Amino acid sequence: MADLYRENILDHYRNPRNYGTIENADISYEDSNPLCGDRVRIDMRIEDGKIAEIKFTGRGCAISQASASMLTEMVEGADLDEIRELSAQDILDELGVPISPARVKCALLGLKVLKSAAYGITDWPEH
Amino acid sequence: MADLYRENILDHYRNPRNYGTIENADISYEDSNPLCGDRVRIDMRIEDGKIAEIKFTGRGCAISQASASMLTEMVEGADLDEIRELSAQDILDELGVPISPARVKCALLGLKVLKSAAYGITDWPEH
Amino acid sequence: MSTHTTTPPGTFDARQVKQDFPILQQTVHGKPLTYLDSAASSQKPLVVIEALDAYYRASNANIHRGVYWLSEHATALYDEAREKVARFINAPDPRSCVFVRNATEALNLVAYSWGRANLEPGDTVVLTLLEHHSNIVPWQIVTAERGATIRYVDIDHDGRLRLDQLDHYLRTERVKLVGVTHVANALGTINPVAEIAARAHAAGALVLVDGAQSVPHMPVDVQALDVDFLAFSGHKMLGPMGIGVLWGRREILEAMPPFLGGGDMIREVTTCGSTWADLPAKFEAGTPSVGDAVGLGAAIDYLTALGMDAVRAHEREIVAYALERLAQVPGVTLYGPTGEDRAGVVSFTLDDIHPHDIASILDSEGVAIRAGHHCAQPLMDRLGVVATARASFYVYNSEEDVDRLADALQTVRRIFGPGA
Amino acid sequence: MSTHTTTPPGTFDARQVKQDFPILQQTVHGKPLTYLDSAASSQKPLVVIEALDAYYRASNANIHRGVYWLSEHATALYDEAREKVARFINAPDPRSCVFVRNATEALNLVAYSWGRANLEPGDTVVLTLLEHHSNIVPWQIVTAERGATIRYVDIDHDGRLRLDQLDHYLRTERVKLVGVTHVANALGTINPVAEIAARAHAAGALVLVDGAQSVPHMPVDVQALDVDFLAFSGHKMLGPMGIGVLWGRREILEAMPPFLGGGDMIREVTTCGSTWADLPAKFEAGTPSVGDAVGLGAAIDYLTALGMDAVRAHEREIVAYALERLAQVPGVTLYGPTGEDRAGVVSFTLDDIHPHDIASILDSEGVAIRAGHHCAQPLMDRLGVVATARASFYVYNSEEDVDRLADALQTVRRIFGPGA
Ligand SMILES: Cc1ncc(COP(=O)(O)O)c(C=O)c1O
Ligand SMILES: Cc1ncc(COP(=O)(O)O)c(C=O)c1O
Repeated sequence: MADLYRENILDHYRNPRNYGTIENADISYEDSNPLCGDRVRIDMRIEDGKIAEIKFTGRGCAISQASASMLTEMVEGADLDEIRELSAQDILDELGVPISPARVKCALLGLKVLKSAAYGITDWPEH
Repeated sequence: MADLYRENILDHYRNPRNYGTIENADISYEDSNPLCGDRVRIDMRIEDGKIAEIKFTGRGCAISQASASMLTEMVEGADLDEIRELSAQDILDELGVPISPARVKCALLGLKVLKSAAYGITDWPEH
Repeated sequence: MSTHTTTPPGTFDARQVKQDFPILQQTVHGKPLTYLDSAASSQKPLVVIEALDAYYRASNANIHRGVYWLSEHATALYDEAREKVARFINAPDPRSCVFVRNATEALNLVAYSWGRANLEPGDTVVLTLLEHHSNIVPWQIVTAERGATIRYVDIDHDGRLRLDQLDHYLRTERVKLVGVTHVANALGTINPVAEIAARAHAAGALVLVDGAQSVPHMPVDVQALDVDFLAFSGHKMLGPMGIGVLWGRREILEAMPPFLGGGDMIREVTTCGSTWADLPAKFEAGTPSVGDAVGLGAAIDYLTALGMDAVRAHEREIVAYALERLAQVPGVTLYGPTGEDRAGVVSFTLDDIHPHDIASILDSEGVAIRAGHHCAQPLMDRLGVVATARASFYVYNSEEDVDRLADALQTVRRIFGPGA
Repeated sequence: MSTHTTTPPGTFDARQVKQDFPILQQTVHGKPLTYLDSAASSQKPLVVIEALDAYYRASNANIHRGVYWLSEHATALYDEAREKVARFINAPDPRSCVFVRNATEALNLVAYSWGRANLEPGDTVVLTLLEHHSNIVPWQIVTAERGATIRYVDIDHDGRLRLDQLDHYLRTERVKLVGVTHVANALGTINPVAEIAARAHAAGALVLVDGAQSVPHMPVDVQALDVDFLAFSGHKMLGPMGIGVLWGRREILEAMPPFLGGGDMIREVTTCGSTWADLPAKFEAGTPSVGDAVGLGAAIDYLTALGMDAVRAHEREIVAYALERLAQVPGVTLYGPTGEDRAGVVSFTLDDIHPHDIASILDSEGVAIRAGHHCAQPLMDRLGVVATARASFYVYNSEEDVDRLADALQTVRRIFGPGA
């Protein structure tokens, strides 16, 4: 059995949290990993510098979509500044399974989109 | 001791036969092997389709100069048509020592010049 | 090489062949390795590994011009490898076989050297939607620079080229070159290259064949095909990485300007300019990969001993078996043609599970396949998919490997749940 | 690697090092092989041969994008080799180390990609008369195409560059790039690259260093030298043939268009056009020579264990000894400088005996040297010779080898007779 596909991840993949778009969102950003076609879009509503609402849509592999789903739960209600602190390791820890090098970009696509949305940093998060 | 440098070859190199140029030659041709800078020029006086006189000048390694010298002796007085028959092997036989692949072009430069002079064939003689 | 005594003449036993490949004796994640990614790169038999090893232990030197024994020896080995290549593709003259790094460099060489010297504004280069990026991107670069146009021949429902479109372009545009892959790496389609060449030549166009997926897998004869250029990679045909071949018609290669400049490709260099060496040196600037060429020669010997007809027959059988077995896995969609014109490549999807997820789970079962766009994004766009999973076969794969693939796909379905 | 217990720290015993090189244990024509042609290509220690062997036996696969174990493993090995390269030349970022076939391809990459995008009519590229053809011919091709001019910095009597000429060109022309070899392969001159870079930068020109003869033989630090590009070959530094490196400043490489087009160098390909991948992939189209890169990594480990300062010290000693011994052979003329700025290369002539004759006779004594123009015809023209004989040294050469060379030269004189 593939360790990678723990029930937790498959659950987020099958039942993504915060899935959808926000009309009149304060921030929207979309990006893709052209190597495998994974795509994630994040919409946010900001109140007092905090993420009042966050939604995502996307398509792609289970890892990319599950990690985007987990990420929205992690940052909902958080201060926008806290996103700067969020590291690749935080996401990898949340996924809770070893991610092989070839799949790391799948796992980090959501974070990349979030950081781009919040700060315009378009590099891949270091890990 | 290097087999290649038999007394015969060194003798032709030190005392080249038919060395020099022919004023008002009927045919003159010069070519070089740019890889090593060997250079041979052949002048011929033709009478009744025969090589009445042949002279060469040149510079370069002992193999190229000795083989050119030997060649002039081989063809002096010969019918111009006979030069067409002359093969790379004839020269290599005349040299009488094994010529390694990297030195073959040195050994054949004279023949190449002679064939170019007589027929305008500018390819390297096959062997 | 192992002896193949129990199999009828002209065929071989893939399980015995596999014994010649040290890497395939490994286990991965505790499972036996089932290597199904030979279209990306093949594994190497012991004879090739040993040829490389022996080269560096006993024969290594820079070639050409060295007048000492070791250099002459290395030069002779390099020339011998070139002769083996020429015989393998029935090239009339070894000097027209240029050693390069890989098929990609060979295709770029044609685009840069022939293309930049011959394409004029208003000219057309015809490619196909089955091309690998290596036969697209260089032409995009060069046609943009020269003001020429690229046309892409579309495919039909089965993944076969629409030759009517080719005819249309040949009739209505000033086509200077048709570039076509002999075998499509993403679909396995074997294209009718001889037919395409005949039509292109009738219209005055040259034909460049990307043989990266054909030369390793079937007899390829440049004279019978009557094409103008053939490009392929050693690493996909049991040889080492780092060596590939561009064959071209001698008179065309001779008329082309050089590509890379440097040592050994010149006749004479002065501060005022340079003149070029004869073929093949003109296109082989710098120190070549002599050891890798020698390894490629050993690979060709190995393939020749198996017999290229037998290699093709083996792959025909195994792909037929694979298509049958995979069709039995619920949720599998297969791509590409299903006739005689199908090589040993099977692209598929499974429900709407992303191919990367498929490949990751297969990996945990020891089954190595490729997932992605296979460097054929225009084809993926045309098929309306982002990616596919792809299993590809070679001389060391047997039906057992196909069974392992099919079983592992059932595991994927179990993990993702039916209708996932 | 053998242990070097009897030599003081920071130095090594070349006779012990030689034990690590299987090829050097051979005899040639019944004589022990005395290999003095490392400037053309070096021999390989067992650890490098074994690294190649192990790669193909246990780790081979196409890299990038493969999500199965073998491919990830090969990718990790390839990346690790790149990191070793970066550390070896003190590059700030491994991504700016592009793997190519050899120095020649690296130099062509700069000429084709940077040169074609940046040279305008009226611009000047400054080279030197010490350059190898690989750093001349590509610039002749590209400057002719762009309407730019090449200027060659001359040498003085000792074979040192005339920096006053460099200054003159920098002052009076629109110099966009200065291309200079770090060590002259035909003369052994070590050029003051840091000084040249400072002057070139002050005038707004970039600096391309041909490190083919320096990186293998001395510590080279791209940050200390403050240059913009560095090109070198693996096969001259104990690594396999088929792998070389172009290092470039990241921002310059990023601004450059790609060179070869194909797989792995793209971000996205459509029938309408393509976008490029990030560094280093942008410049590494097609399947790279992963095995050869791994072999280069092993070579770097070997050199690092010896210590590059010790390598340089060893060569300084041996070249001093060689210059002394050869000067004692009547009729020998030595070329090149004789100071601290002299690397382990000795070009010479003997009376008016053609260098090919010298090399052939030396070969029969088991001594392998190079004879010819050393791919530096403009320099030979400048020196007024057609060719020279050249002995070059590396970590496995000891004074014993120099003695054999000197003795064999006496044999040459005996055969040709005094004053021949
Ligand atoms: C100074 C210099 N530059 C470039 C080269 C070319 O190296 P390669 O043939 O490995 O591309 C050489 C090797 O002969 C050289 O000595
Ligand atoms: C059809 C086709 N052409 C070209 C290539 C490029 O081959 P290489 O990466 O060896 O240059 C490939 C390999 O992926 C291929 O399948």
